[in-house]
Amino acid sequence: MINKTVKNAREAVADIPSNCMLMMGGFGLTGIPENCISALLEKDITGLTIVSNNAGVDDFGIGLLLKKRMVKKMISSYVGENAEFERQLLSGELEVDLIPQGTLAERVRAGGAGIPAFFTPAGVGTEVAEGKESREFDGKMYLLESWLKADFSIVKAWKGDTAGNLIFKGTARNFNPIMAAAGKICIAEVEELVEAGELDPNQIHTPGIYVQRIFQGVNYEKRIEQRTVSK
Amino acid sequence: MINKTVKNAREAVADIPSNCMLMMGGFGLTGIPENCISALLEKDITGLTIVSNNAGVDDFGIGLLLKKRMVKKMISSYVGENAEFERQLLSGELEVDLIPQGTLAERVRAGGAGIPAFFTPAGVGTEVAEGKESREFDGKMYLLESWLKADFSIVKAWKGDTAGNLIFKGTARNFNPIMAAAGKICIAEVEELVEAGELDPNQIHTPGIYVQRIFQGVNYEKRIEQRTVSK
Amino acid sequence: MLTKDQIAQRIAKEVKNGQYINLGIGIPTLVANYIPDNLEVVLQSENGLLGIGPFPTEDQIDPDLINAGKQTVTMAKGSSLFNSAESFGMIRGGHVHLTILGAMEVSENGDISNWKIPGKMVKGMGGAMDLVASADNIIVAMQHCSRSGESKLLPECSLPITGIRCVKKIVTDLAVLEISPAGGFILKERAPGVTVEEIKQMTAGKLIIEGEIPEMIF
Amino acid sequence: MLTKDQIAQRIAKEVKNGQYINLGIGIPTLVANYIPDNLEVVLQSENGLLGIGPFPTEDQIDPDLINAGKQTVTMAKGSSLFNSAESFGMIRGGHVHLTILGAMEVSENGDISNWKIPGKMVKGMGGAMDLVASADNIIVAMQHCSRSGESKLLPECSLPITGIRCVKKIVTDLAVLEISPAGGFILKERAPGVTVEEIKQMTAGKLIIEGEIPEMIF
Repeated sequence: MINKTVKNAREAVADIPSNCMLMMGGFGLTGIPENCISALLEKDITGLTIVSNNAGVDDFGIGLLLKKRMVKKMISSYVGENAEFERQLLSGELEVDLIPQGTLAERVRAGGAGIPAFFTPAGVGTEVAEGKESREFDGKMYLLESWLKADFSIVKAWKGDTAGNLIFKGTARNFNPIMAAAGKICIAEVEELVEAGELDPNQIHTPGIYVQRIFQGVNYEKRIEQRTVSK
Repeated sequence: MINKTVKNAREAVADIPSNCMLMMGGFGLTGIPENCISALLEKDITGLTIVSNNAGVDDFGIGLLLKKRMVKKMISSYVGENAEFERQLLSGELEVDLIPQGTLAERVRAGGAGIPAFFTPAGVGTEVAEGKESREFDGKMYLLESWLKADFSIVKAWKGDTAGNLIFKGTARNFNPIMAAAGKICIAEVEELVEAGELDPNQIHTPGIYVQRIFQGVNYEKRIEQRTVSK
Repeated sequence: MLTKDQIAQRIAKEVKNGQYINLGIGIPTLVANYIPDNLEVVLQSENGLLGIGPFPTEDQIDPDLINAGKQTVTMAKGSSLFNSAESFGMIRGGHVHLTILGAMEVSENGDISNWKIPGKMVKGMGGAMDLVASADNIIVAMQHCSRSGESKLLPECSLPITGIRCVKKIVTDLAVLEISPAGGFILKERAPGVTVEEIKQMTAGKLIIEGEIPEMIF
Repeated sequence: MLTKDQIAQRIAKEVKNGQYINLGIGIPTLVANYIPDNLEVVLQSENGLLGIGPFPTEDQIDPDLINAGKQTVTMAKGSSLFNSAESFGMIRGGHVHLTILGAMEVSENGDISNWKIPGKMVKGMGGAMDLVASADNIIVAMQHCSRSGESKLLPECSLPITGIRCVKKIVTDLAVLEISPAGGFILKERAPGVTVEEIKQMTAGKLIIEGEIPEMIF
């Protein structure tokens, strides 16, 4: 199989231009592409639209891109832990499109799977339903929602191989596999990169067909938002 | 977690009544629930509607249920290797609903995932489109297709645990995971049943939430339809 | 009046053996502490885990294993991991039997508001809209009144809605109430020491009182 | 006139490095034998395998590992396994670059018929309708004429359609042809020893001949 390895994050994100649409995996700070976020920070681009369940915190994750004013719009389900985000939003510098988490996940999944639209019950009777087609099936109301696709999707996996196959760990999986499939170009950073053939085909979470570039990341911080321990 | 183990196939299918809707995993003869098919054959029921990609062969798989006239209707994508099937169909004893394989898979997936309808490009301009709503998205035409659900889904896995978690092997996975989620009651037969906690949570293909009954099957024949070897 | 822990404890009595349950942030998270040991239930976390275990000890902490409230967790025996689309497929598909979540307001026809206050920073609905639109059984854990003493059980929600006609039962610091299919809060139980009259005063929506209202038993 | 193997061999020249390819049953399956060793491509089987390897030796046979034609196969290095919904998600989502399949008829606007003959037992469309509705590049491998000598390249398909306006290129025993976006079969190459005049006679649909038509090179 063709070798999809690139040298590092800088090479992986080199051609990401201003004003494009990015998807970034992760839930909270878990499973976020730390290396690619750092590499994006070094680039002189702005006007990004980012699809990500959350928006990071002030000094980590997508919060860093916000602080550098690289982001025009966030498409997320929950953005609550970020003061700079709040400031930019209230000042009108930043747009935000808030989407129910399951609808966000399904829209991304639909983007990767070639389903342009689908019906879902989430948001019926709420402001999320405004302007959307609704329809009854078996006595229950549903909203028509459309697919989400991106120019680039950037995901973080635990293990990967040179053919682009990915295995995630724990709840760091979250949006990563569905976003991998929904980006025209998918960039995957992994903690451990092995040769094609070393991963069990039966255990692959994301088949390599979805991944265009892969590299082994360095220095993962894996910051914890809510360190909670048993007493 | 609650123990979902039943003794054997006979106990697992005991309450399956006449005239209900069944889903059965498998592609060709690979990954079919051999034990449950045998147990169904012992039951005095008729009028079944079976959702399965194929209809088995004359003397194996779903073909055995057809031969015993237990089946009223097949919902499948390809039914080509079965002379008795052909006879019953031509004589009007059997109904068949032929569905593009990807649409069948997505309708089953939608049934399990609470999506009542979705748009897909398969079948546009063909007789499959007759009577269906069509709509253009980004310059391409799509058909509206609805979810498929069943009273019982019967699947076959490689390994399973008492909590109902399943791991499949090779291409015996096929329709099994999506059907597991689309049955009101899912019965899983597995080659190896272990205690909850023995399977790696990261490697589960079908989470136990979808499975209501599980047992370790016996005497798997795993018949091969097209034994093809390298010269 | 019940403490938050007592609300959680009372809700735990609603849990049935074999259920798959999604617990929201706040009081609902506390419910896990009161589920009787003889019940085998599975807790779902919508970020991709079935079978949430106890919080980890210091040396068990894994940053790659968190719940939907972003707290570090462990995995129970027999758990499984999956992606966000599969997780919400589970929820939407009705496989999760019970959802317990907090609310700012509930209306007498079962509408719930819990995601947005006009004029305040909007953080987003997270998975709440999917959960309330999907689960067959939804129990709300909340204070009966706001800090300023106003009833949160209303004829109609005043805040933006999260979901319509979805709440089945409410456990507050004052009472256990069910939503009548015809509309109205059916008073089922009183908190210890709280009178029916007090509950009446604190409930702005239609309150249905049939027969003697027993005190809660824990 | 080309043999079936030669048709497969000619089609193999269309394959580009790094492509993900779905090969249908019949002649398309043979294409795998002619893909140059210096090209790294991945073959997809819609029953849930990326990276089809060679047919197994007797002792490698695994009944749990078959292709969409139900033949026993092996896995190539770096392959992956998945369920049928994921597999067709891959196909519909445009991730498979090239689909090669057989046909009973192709029309001059790129419609294809390959699943049903009225009056004969209908076996079903399998994955063909999904494949032709999804792939950006679809190449048809077929005989130019039926056994009774009638052209299978038509103004309009006479048989029930599998997909509309989807075929990009056709390789027959007589010629290589492309579908013109405006309609019509653009003759690109002749089989060795076959004249343009012969192809003209065997093509019922509009045939577009521009300049010299070279013979195929293998």
